[in-house]
Order: sequence, then structure tokens, then C-alpha cells
Amino acid sequence: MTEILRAEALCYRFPGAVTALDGLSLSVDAGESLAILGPNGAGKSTLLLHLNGTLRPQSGRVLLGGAEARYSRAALNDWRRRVALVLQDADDQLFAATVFEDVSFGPLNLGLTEAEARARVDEALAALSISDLAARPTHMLSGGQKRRVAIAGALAMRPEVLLLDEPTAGLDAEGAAQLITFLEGLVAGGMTLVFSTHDVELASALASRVALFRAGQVMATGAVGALLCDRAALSGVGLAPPILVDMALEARALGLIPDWAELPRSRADFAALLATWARR
Amino acid sequence: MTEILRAEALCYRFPGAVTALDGLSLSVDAGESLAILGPNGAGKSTLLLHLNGTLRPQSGRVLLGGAEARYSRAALNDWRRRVALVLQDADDQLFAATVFEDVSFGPLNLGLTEAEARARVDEALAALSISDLAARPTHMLSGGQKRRVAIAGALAMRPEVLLLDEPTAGLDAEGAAQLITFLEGLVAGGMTLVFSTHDVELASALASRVALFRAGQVMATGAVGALLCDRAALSGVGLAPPILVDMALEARALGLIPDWAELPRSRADFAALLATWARR
Amino acid sequence: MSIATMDRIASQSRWRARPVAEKALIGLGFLALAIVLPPWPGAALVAAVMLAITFFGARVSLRFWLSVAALPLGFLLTGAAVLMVQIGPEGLALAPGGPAAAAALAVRALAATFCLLFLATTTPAADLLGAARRLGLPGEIVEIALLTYRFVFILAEEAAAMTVAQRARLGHATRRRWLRATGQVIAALLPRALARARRLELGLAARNWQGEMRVLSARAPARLPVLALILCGQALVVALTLWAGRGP
Amino acid sequence: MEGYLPASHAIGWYVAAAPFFVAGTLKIRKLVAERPEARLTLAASGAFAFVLSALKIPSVTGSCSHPTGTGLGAVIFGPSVMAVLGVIVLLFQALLLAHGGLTTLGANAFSMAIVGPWVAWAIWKLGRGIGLSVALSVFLAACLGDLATYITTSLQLALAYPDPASGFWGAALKFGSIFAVTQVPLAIAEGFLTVIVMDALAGK
Repeated sequence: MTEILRAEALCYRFPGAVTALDGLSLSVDAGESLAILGPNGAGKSTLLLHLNGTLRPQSGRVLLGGAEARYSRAALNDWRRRVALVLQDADDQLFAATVFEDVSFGPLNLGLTEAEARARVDEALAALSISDLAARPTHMLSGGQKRRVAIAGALAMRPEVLLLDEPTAGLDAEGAAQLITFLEGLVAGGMTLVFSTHDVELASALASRVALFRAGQVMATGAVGALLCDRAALSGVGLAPPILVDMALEARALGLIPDWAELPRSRADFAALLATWARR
Repeated sequence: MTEILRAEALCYRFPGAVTALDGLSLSVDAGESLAILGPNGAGKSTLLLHLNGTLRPQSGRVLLGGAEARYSRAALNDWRRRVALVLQDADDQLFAATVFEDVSFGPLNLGLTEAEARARVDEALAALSISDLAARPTHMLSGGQKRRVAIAGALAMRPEVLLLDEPTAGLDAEGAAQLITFLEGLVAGGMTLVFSTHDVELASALASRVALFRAGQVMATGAVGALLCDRAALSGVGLAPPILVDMALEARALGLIPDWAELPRSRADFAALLATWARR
Repeated sequence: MSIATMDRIASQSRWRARPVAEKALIGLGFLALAIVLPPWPGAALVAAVMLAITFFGARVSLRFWLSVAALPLGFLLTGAAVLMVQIGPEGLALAPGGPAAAAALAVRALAATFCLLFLATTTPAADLLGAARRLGLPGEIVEIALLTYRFVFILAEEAAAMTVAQRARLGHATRRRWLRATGQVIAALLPRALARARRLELGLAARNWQGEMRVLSARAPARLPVLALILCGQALVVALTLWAGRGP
Repeated sequence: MEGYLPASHAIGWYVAAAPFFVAGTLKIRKLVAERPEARLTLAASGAFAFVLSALKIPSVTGSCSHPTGTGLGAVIFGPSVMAVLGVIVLLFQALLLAHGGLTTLGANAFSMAIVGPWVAWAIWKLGRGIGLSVALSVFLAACLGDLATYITTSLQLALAYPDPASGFWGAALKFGSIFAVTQVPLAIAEGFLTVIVMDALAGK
């Protein structure tokens, strides 16, 4: 796979505070869905802010498409067009009066004509199935709707990479499930996704690859199927495998599942396992 | 069991917004741990604000220990001493410059002397294992620490009932687990707990009884073991049973578990079930 | 530097736990001396003493101190430069007593700035406000100032996040767009600030707020011998200055 | 900045600002006695004013600076309350950012928390009174309130440091022309900014 983003030996320390990034290296391949998984305060958000040039590393560097990133105004504009960022709290991202205006913010800043911008907005709203909200004042949206509008605002810039900070934080089960389905669709359509989370279940549902974070460092990276069943690696960052994986591992230890069988990623997968046992 | 709080036919509508409570009735028994479970926007927080007299119902009434609650200053004073509330966003509740100062606010409002208040603060900080944070500025705490300080501020009033709005929102797995263990201890010590959540897993881990909320109404109430395996009732409020319960139900349908067997509440319970199957 | 940085430094200072009265007497006492005493050698002495206390006593990080001091020192240079010139009948010219006047101003302003920086890097603003209340500033004003302090960090974080979000969508691509985007941040911030005030009102009501914001303080009382020692030091600076200014 | 004014001037400006601060305090005390929760609203407004003064805006000439917020504050909260909120903001600027100072607090309060807001408020009222549009009134109020602040600052400095040859007015010209270079473009930028803010606030 082609590498699209790479962080090399990033260090960042907020003045008077603990070190947020401590010599961190990580690469992102085009088309993958990468989960940045770790406990709160591990430096996940700080990394995302480095990946779109908002923060400048105190040492180390970021590479974009193989070339070292530069921090001139023109270079940053190009970088942020290609790598979009959605913050954790959608309220920090919506400031225009209506949904339509808000989503048009990015396209207009790109210097598109009104007609082009309008087309981009319509497309983004349709992608998130919120075309009916276009005229709605932003402060009258529910939490889940705000999150969608924020993502639409990012997508309207047609980025190559989408960075999402804790995308399902604060959403209820239904809101989270809808969002995950949508993001899966995006990845299937070729988007590169990098999202931070402290939730192994979300990582398991959405990621193709996982990077485990702790104290500003990457402790391990690996395919989601391999890393999320590694109890030792996960417990090193204060986490445990997703519930179903954990139970499947238990079953494997008891000889109920052969060692080579794939571990379950959804309730349906696990139900299928149960059905196998019932047939025996 | 003795009833300690009761809401009768509460109606509340925020000006210019949808109806938050729509003729809602609910009773809370002394010593129980009651989960108010439902999707976002169902009226859970609004109910909690009614249960300690912060909001006054537009119609209906609240009973405290069998007597109708009154809203005079003296009555409210007594009510809030007995029923403490911890909001979801700790920043909406912490206002003082340091942790120690903040936790002392409630006790002083109760009219305690300085020495008594000081003792209460020390006790509450110790209970939450945050005595070392006493001198820390409130705005320099992590999310999990703020949550603990807010709870300490409530406990320092030595309430009979503790109301918590989304107690684990925003916490990572470790933070949530620590908080759940602490709250379990409180209930074991005789505290009555009422908490709102959209997370069935939290309800399953912490509640003894569950009330299902939707659109400002209670759709069903029941013991946690019974209600959280009722797929129909849960899907009526947009939720599904906790993962392990769901898988156990699946196993029951397949004949792997006898109908009378208790459903699992923890990974350990489920692992025990697996062990039973392995032995067959 | 973000709004929270100085406060963070102050609350992690080695002298954080020292009684506020002692630090205030040092900072404010020497500040008064800096502007009352003749700049030479009075303010120069104050400057030297404050640097010694800041770096050898409170062990403030030099790197951080320099990053904060850079801005006021820049102002100082422009201001002092103005005193070097005069506007006469023939236009702009070098003022006769200019260099001396500029040097006097520079020494006094430097000494005063060192006093302020000492206070700001060792004592969180909230501690000083608590002390101001004990000195008789109206309770309501102190409470509003303390709540302002609390809200400042929350709102600053929100404003910073909003700015990041705008930059991510190229909101600062041109100056015109930047100005417009900042206007939108400000406009979004005001209702959020007021909504926060309302939510905190609910949160405090739930904690049985009676209309007064009473809290217990856990601060150490000032020690008389230490206060006396500080006063002695200040008296010494005064005496030295007067002695030096006595003339030949 | 700290230490810029001689002791007599520092004290003089404290005395000059005091009546406005006391009047504002009395007004706030009355407000708080009637509605204790007004404390929270006032504090949130003060914090808002502080945070806004720490935002960076591009100036018309190409440099960046910070808005003062005096015009916006005066139009939204009124000038007498702004005297107190302004002092609180200036205090925090000194203690949290080392901008301004404690000995110069009186002088800065006089120019930024009293003259600026009163001028802005008067122009806003006048503009609306003679039938100017909201946008133009807001623009003029914010822009001229800003300028009034900096003219006052120049005069304060000129009083403290009169020109050896041409006295007070020569010094006022010197300080004023330095500020003119930096502050006129900024005042114009702040005028536009305030119009955008009021416009967006009206849309909410």
C-alpha cells in the first residue's frame, strides 16, 4: 500500500505540562482505517493536530505523500485541503447560523465559486443523509446531528484523509451505529480514515489497523484482528480486548474454538460460533 | 423496601423546545441502584434536576420520603442535603479555584461550622482517593479527576440519595471501571443511587433496577436481570441488550443454556458458562 | 503562549505553597519601591534583588521567564526610543537629556516588570484575589473575578478549539476570511459563555447555593518573622538608595 | 506596561478611575442583591471579554494584533458595567499574560475600561439616534472607541513624559504618531470585526 502520511520521531510538550508526544513515529497507508487507541491523556488528540499541521512538532517531522511537510501558509492550505480534521466536540466546529452555511465554510475558503461550493455542500449533506437539515439553525441540532454536520463540513473539502477525534463520544447506541455504518461506507469508497478513541469496541468495529498509544508513544501497531486479541499488549495501555473477542479467546483456551478460526467482530459473528457449538 | 423518592405525573417543557417530561411517574426505593436508561434527549437529565428540586415541575409532583416536596428555601435546603446531584459536565458544577475550596461549598451552604465543614471535605476527598489533589486548581484537572471532585462535592453533604447524570461519559475503560467500583461500594454501604445513562453495559454493571426512558416517559421498569434481557422492550427505546446478555440469550435459544439459568453480568460470568460447555 | 500557561507555571511553582501575604509583600512591596525610589540606583537595586529572588529563591525556569518577558521588553524599547528624540522648531532631533531619560525609564520599567513577573510566576491569580477579599475588596467583586478566572480557562479552550477547527477548513486562508472567521468565533463564544453561566447556575443550585459563594480556604497563614525579614530587605534597599543619593 | 508611569501619575490615574469603578461596583452590588445568579452572567461576560482580547486578528496593514473588545462590550453590556469588567480583564491580563501592569492598572483602566467604552457607547447611541444603520453605528462605535482609547493612552504618556523642546503637545504628537501607525489600521479592523460579530449574533 502507498503511504500517505507519516510521523517521524515527533516530540511535543505543552509548556508547564507533561510531554504529550514523546518521540512518536507512525505511518498511515492510503485507504486504510487506522484507530489510534489508548487511554485518555495518551497524546491521541495532539497527534491528530500534528497530522494536519495545526501543531508544529518541537522535534521530528511529518511527511505528506512522502515529502516533508512545510509550514508556509500556502503549504498548510494545501495540506489541510488534503487532510481534514473533525474535532471531538462538534460545538467547536459549527459557528455559522445554519447547517448549509456552516458546511459551505470550507469550500468557500478553497476559493471555489458559489455554484461549485453549493454543489459540494449538497453532495456532502446528501452523503450524510442530512439534506433535510440544510436550513436548520446549528444550535437547534441534536448531538448526533451536530456530529454529522461537522463531518459534512470536512467532506465538503473532498479530502484524501479524514482525521476524527473520538468520533462516537457522547453518542447513544443508535447514533454511534449509524455513524459507524457511514464511516465504513467512506472507507469502502477509498477514503483514508484515522480516528482516535479510548473504546476498543469502536476500534474493533471500524478499524482495519490499530496503533496502541500510551504516554505519547506508540506501544504497538497491528492489524485489528491480531492486535485486539493480544491481551498483554492491550493491558499494557490499560485496556482489555473487546468483549466478544475476549470471550472467544476464552473459548479458544477451553478448546471450543480451533486456534486458526477467525475471532468474532460482531454479535452476528459470535452468534454463528454459538450455532456451531450447538450443532456439535 | 421503603420508598424514598417518587415522581408523580411530572410534566416539564423548556421554553421554545420540545417537551422534556411528559407525565412521567417513577419511584425510588431506599438502598437501590436505579438506572435511568434511554437514548439521548429522552428527558433523563431533566428528571434528575426535578428529583433534587433544582427544577420545579410544571405539573405533577415529587414526594420525598412520602411527603410532598415543597419549594420554600428551608424545604429545598433540607431536600438537597438529603438528595445530592452530580451533573454530566463537571465544569457546570465546579466553580472554585481549588479542589479543597470547591468541595467545601456544599457543607458551608448547609450551615456547618468551619471545623465541621473541613472534616467533611477531608472525608469526601479521602473516600474518592483524591486527598492529594486538594490544593490543585480545578481547571488543571483531567476529565476523570473533575468527575471525582464533583462527586466528592456531593458526598461532602452526606446525602441519602446520590443522583448522577451519565457518570462514566467521557471516561476511558480504566477510569470508568474505577468509578463503578467506587459507586458499588457506596451502594453496599447503604447509599441510594439513581443514575442516568444511554449505555446498557453501564446499567448492567451498576444497577439493581432499570427504568427505560423514551420521549419524557417511562416505558418500563424492572430488575436489571429481567429488563436487560427483554429485547423487545429495549428495542422500543432504540437499545439492545448488553453484549454478553445478548449472546447468552442466543445460546439459550440454541439450547446451550437452560431457560432457568441466570444470565451473565460480567466477563467472568460468561467465561464460567463457556467452561460449562467445554466440560460437556 | 496560551492563556493557561502562566497560571500553570504559577501553580506548579516551588513557592506555590508559600503564604500569599509573603509573596505579595515581596512582589508588591518591591514594585512600589521600583516606581517611588529614584531609578538610579533604587530601581536598579530592586531589579537585581527581584532577579535573585525569582531565579535563586523561587527557581522559575529561565526559558519560560524569557519567553514571557520578551513582550513587555519589546514595548519598553519603543517607549524608551521615543524619549531619545524631541520635536523642536526644526523638526525631529535628538533630545539633549534623551539618553539619560530613556535609561531612567528603562531601569524603572525593568525593575517593575521583574516584580510583576515574580508574582505572576509564583502565585496563581486566584490566590491573590482571595487575599484581596481578606483586605476588604467587596465580596461580590472578588466572587465575580474568581468566577471570571474559572470561566476564562474554559472559554479559552473553547475559543482555541474553534480556531483550530476553522484553520482545518482553511478559515484563515486570506486576511479577509480570517477576520470574518474570528468574528464568527466571537459571536459563537458569547452565547456559549452565557449558556455556561446558566448551566453553572443550575449546577450550583443543585449544591444548595444560598446566594453567597462561601468556600473554605486551605491556605497557610503568613509567618511574622518572614514578613519582618522581607520588610528589612526592603528597608535596606531604601537605605542604600538614600545613602547613594546623598551626594558627595 | 509595568513601571512605565512615575509614582505620582500611577496614583493619579488610580484616583481618576476610582469613581467609575465604584459606581460600577455599586450598580453590580445592587444587581447581585436582586439576582444572585447575575454574578455568573457577569463573570461569563468578563471571561468572554478577556478571551476575545487574547484572540489574534489580522490588521489592515498586514501585521496581527488583538482586538480590545471595548466597543462590543459597551454596546452589549453598557459602559458602567464595563468599567468593572474591564478592570477585572486588565488585572488578569497583567497576572496571566504579563500584558499591562499593576502600577499602570489605573491609567489603563481609565483609557480602556472607561474612555473607550463610554465613547463607543455614546457614538452607538448617537448613531442610532440620528438614524444611521445598525452596521454603520456599530462600526463607528467600535472603531472610534478603539481610537479614543489609544489617544487617551498617548495623552497619558505625554503628560508623564513631555517633550523637552515642545512640551506636552509635542510629546502627544510623538506618542500619537507611533500609535497611529499601529492602531489606526487595527481600529478599522476591529470596527469590521465588531460588525461581523453583531451581525452573527443577530442571526442566532
